[in-house]
Amino acid sequence: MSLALQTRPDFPILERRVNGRPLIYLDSAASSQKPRQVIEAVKLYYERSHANVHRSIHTLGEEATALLETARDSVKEFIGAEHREEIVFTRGTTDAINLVAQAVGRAFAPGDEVIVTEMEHHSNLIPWQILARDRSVKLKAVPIVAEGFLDLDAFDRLFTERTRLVALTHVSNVLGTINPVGKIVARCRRAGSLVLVDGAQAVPHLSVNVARLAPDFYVFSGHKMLGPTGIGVLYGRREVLEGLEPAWGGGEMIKEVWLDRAQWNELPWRFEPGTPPIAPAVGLGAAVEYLGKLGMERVLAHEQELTRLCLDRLGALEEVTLYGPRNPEIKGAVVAFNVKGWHPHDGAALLDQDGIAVRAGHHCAMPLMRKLGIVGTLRASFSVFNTPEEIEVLARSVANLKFQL
Amino acid sequence: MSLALQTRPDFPILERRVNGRPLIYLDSAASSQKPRQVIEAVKLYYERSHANVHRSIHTLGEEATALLETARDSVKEFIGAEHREEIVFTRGTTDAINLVAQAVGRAFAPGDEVIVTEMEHHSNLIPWQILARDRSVKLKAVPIVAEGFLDLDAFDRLFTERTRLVALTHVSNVLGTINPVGKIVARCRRAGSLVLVDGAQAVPHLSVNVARLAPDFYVFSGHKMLGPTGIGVLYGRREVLEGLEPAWGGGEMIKEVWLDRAQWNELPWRFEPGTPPIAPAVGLGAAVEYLGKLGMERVLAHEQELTRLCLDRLGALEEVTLYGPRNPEIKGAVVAFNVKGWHPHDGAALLDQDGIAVRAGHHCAMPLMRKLGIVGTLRASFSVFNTPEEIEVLARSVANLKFQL
Amino acid sequence: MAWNLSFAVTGRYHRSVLYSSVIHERFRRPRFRGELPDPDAQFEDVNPLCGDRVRMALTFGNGGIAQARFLGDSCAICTAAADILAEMVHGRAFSEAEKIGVSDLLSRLEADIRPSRIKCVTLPLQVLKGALGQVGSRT
Amino acid sequence: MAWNLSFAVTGRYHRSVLYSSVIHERFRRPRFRGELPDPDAQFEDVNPLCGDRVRMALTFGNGGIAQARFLGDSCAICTAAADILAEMVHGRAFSEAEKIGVSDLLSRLEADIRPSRIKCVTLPLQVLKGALGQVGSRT
Ligand SMILES: Cc1ncc(COP(=O)(O)O)c(C=O)c1O
Ligand SMILES: Cc1ncc(COP(=O)(O)O)c(C=O)c1O
Repeated sequence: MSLALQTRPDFPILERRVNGRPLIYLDSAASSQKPRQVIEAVKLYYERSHANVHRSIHTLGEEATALLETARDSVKEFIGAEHREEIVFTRGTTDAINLVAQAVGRAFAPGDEVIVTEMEHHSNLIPWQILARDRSVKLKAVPIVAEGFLDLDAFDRLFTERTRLVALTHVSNVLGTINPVGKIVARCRRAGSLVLVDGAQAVPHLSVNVARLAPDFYVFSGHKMLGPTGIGVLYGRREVLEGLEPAWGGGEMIKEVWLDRAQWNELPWRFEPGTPPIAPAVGLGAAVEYLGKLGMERVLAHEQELTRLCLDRLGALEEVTLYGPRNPEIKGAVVAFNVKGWHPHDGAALLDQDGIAVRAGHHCAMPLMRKLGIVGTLRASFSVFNTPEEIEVLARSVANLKFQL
Repeated sequence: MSLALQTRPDFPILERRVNGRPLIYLDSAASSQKPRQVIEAVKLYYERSHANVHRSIHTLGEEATALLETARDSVKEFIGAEHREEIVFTRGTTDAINLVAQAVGRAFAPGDEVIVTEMEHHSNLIPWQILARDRSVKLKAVPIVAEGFLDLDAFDRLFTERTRLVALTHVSNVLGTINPVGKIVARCRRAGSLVLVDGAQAVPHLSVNVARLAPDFYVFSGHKMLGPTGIGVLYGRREVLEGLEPAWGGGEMIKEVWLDRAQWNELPWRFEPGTPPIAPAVGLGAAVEYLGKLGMERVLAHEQELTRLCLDRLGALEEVTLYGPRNPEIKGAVVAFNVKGWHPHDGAALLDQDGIAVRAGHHCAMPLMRKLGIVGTLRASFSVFNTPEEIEVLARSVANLKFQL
Repeated sequence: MAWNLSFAVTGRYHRSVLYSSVIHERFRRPRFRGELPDPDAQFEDVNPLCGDRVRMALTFGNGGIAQARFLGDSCAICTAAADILAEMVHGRAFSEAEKIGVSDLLSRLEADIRPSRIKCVTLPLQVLKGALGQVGSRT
Repeated sequence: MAWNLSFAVTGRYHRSVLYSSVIHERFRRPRFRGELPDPDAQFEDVNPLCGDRVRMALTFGNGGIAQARFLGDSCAICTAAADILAEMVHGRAFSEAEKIGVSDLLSRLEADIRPSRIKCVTLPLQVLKGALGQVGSRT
């Protein structure tokens, strides 16, 4: 059975109609929909086991704690981390990057350098700009070339003795480019620089193994991988996290507290101040189980097929411009495009009339838009439940746009 | 009809049995249970309307945005804020305090002073310790006297020209003391100091009106007020937020971005980097509606009655020591106590055998414990669904502890 | 001001309402788009939701606005709103121009604008007010 | 190491299992609690979950631990674990003391310890290892 046929009944939202048409949701890269299994896990958690975690002696508190920590174990398995201490729950990718920028950045000196790329999401750019502002750190960006690949020679030239950290996305949320993260991590390791990989678009699509990839930090969001909103993950290599002073404080993350000082708690809790997003974490655990059961190889193959079909169909339309690599095998599950004569917002509004949800705009990547010389694009992105038929409807609707000019 | 009778059917978790006994949940101050209305709101959100917010042109995105922003309006109404721009969604109280400490603290100079109190939760202490560490700011604490009141004369003496910010709790999570926040805010305003009020224990229990109270910042958590985990609120006075540079960056919080700089978005989004915890916010909206319908005056009266009964019953036991004010009218819905011969953890474990969930330990207030000369306490805390009968069972179980010595 | 939730319940729209013929017409053939050489005031701003940029340029005369032009690579709604707004203030007294509100623009657009797009209407208005704010310094 | 979820499904416990008679007895009448004047090694640490503090003091002799005593204002489980542990190492060779693991302690405690309390058992062990870590510097 095709993956879509198997999974569609799990997604209640697919029963919705939009403007009288069946919903065709092609915006999973912005935020994915949730299977029943995830929604139920959150609901059951509240109905049966909720209490605050970690300091409770009572039964509910113990259950809630076990559920939270089991979710951590599931995430650890899913991304192939070696130790549960390496999995820090955050609110999302953005939150995780800020955490790293502020904790790691404390030790940076004026003139130290951070390297990002021209294709970063604002979330992997602004935290470093803020660090640059606050600590006189120098920020450099690796340019992109051709269809949207990193210029690795330029990267080599940008890299200096002062390079303390490299922050780059695993998969571009606009171009879909899958960056050669392994190579870059190895390069950074040799040169003694830290490296943070933004996996927000990778984890939902690829089989990621952080132990093999071996970055210092790997971050992603639950809501883009069939999980709830309000939860994300910072994977940090244990040796690195162990040496890191927290930048944010509160309950949970301490061992002992005096009025004027405190001793930090063990990993991973040292980096989780305050009551954690318990229910979202439980839901993320369920999402990870769901994806694990499907098998990420199957997910990848399915989404590649949809991407290939979408590139084919839209590429065949004269009025359409495509962005990013044309080969779905080196591409995430996103297709960015523009339609001649239409501002992306108007295009999206018109497609919505046909029940089709696509993203429009700069996709939180304004520097990339500027580089491409455009204000924005339309973007279709795919998940486990999307079908080839939906892509055909998209292509027909896009083709029809010219008649509305 | 009593508030408890009215509300109990709304809380699915009350059907649970613990160790064969009906659950008696007396740990709402750590985290409250959720009514069906909140659980359903989260579920329906995922089943019908989920998408990413703010940048979506499609129907689901618009619905999700409207639901999120409507939740903001509900919170604004609930706490009597004047402007919706003043309501910033955070992950919780801790997150909100870190946000303020880092954003406001950027402008502090070495030698500037921050005043906290001896009764603060670690969440309203460690972020200021971190600020003190990072910016050589001086941290002072207002001592407590008698049954657990702030020493206001000492506060006056601690206050100097270098005092830039005062951070104090509205209601103590251990003693229950309701602090004279209005007076302290007025004092700070006159002297030109900022003031942050930690309302985590106040908003679930009292009718709070921030426009009348007029602090610069007021923070609280959704999960303690019948709402979901993973959501909290930073109320900031508009004039203050307007002048504040964000300390954390990402998507959503920007207007325009270049590789080397960015222009911030309008309030409140300027302080909400990344995809927000949408479903938790929608759930918080439902919680606030639920509390609003009950009426906070009724909630207060009900919880005061339970507090009074609990103080009476436990106070009558020779082996019990009570902490904090004895008058429920100047006290939150918490009763902290110890039982002679029992470490609090053992007491809690034994009460759990009777189906009773109470908290045990230092309640994230180690400096207060040290001041009281104890390692911890037991703590019973109350919510809308608790009954006088439950308090009687608690008192009987506590009385029975001595037979287990 | 509360957030408009009116549509969130049904989520139903008709294609006919999406873009009125006014929007369509003004987007395809704007009458007041263009440069204004040597303007007395000009202002530009950005829509934080999409990064679209709109600029409005004015010349003054007779205690009012002599000419108005806009520039901007923006969506249909924003372009139409800017074009209509430029027309509305062109040759008008300052006092009249200052009184123009969102509702005036909305009624001229003859379309239900969904909350997600309302910024596309208010941006040109905001830019106009910015330009008018320079009146004091000029006259 | 994975988190123990075994109980989370039923959440059922019997009062009888909560505190074994060993825990009860050791908590009420600990045999190895007290000061040890002039110890050869001592170490203390804190349970991050509750702030409970345990100290272990040792004297050495004959290539092993001559005496062991603990101090700490802690809960029944932690006190009992510390007391049993002190007894287990008292008069033993370093090599034997170093081999003691959580499972040894748990079986001596004769009770199912719930995950939320496991730290109460491991803390004394951790403190002992800390004290033993000072052996090298002393001998
Ligand atoms: C007074 C007070 N402040 C702050 C907090 C921290 O709240 P949260 O853990 O939701 O961030 C709590 C509760 O734990 C509290 O009682
Ligand atoms: C590549 C990339 N990085 C970071 C983010 C930010 O994730 P979040 O908004 O969940 O923090 C996104 C998605 O918006 C993304 O696509």
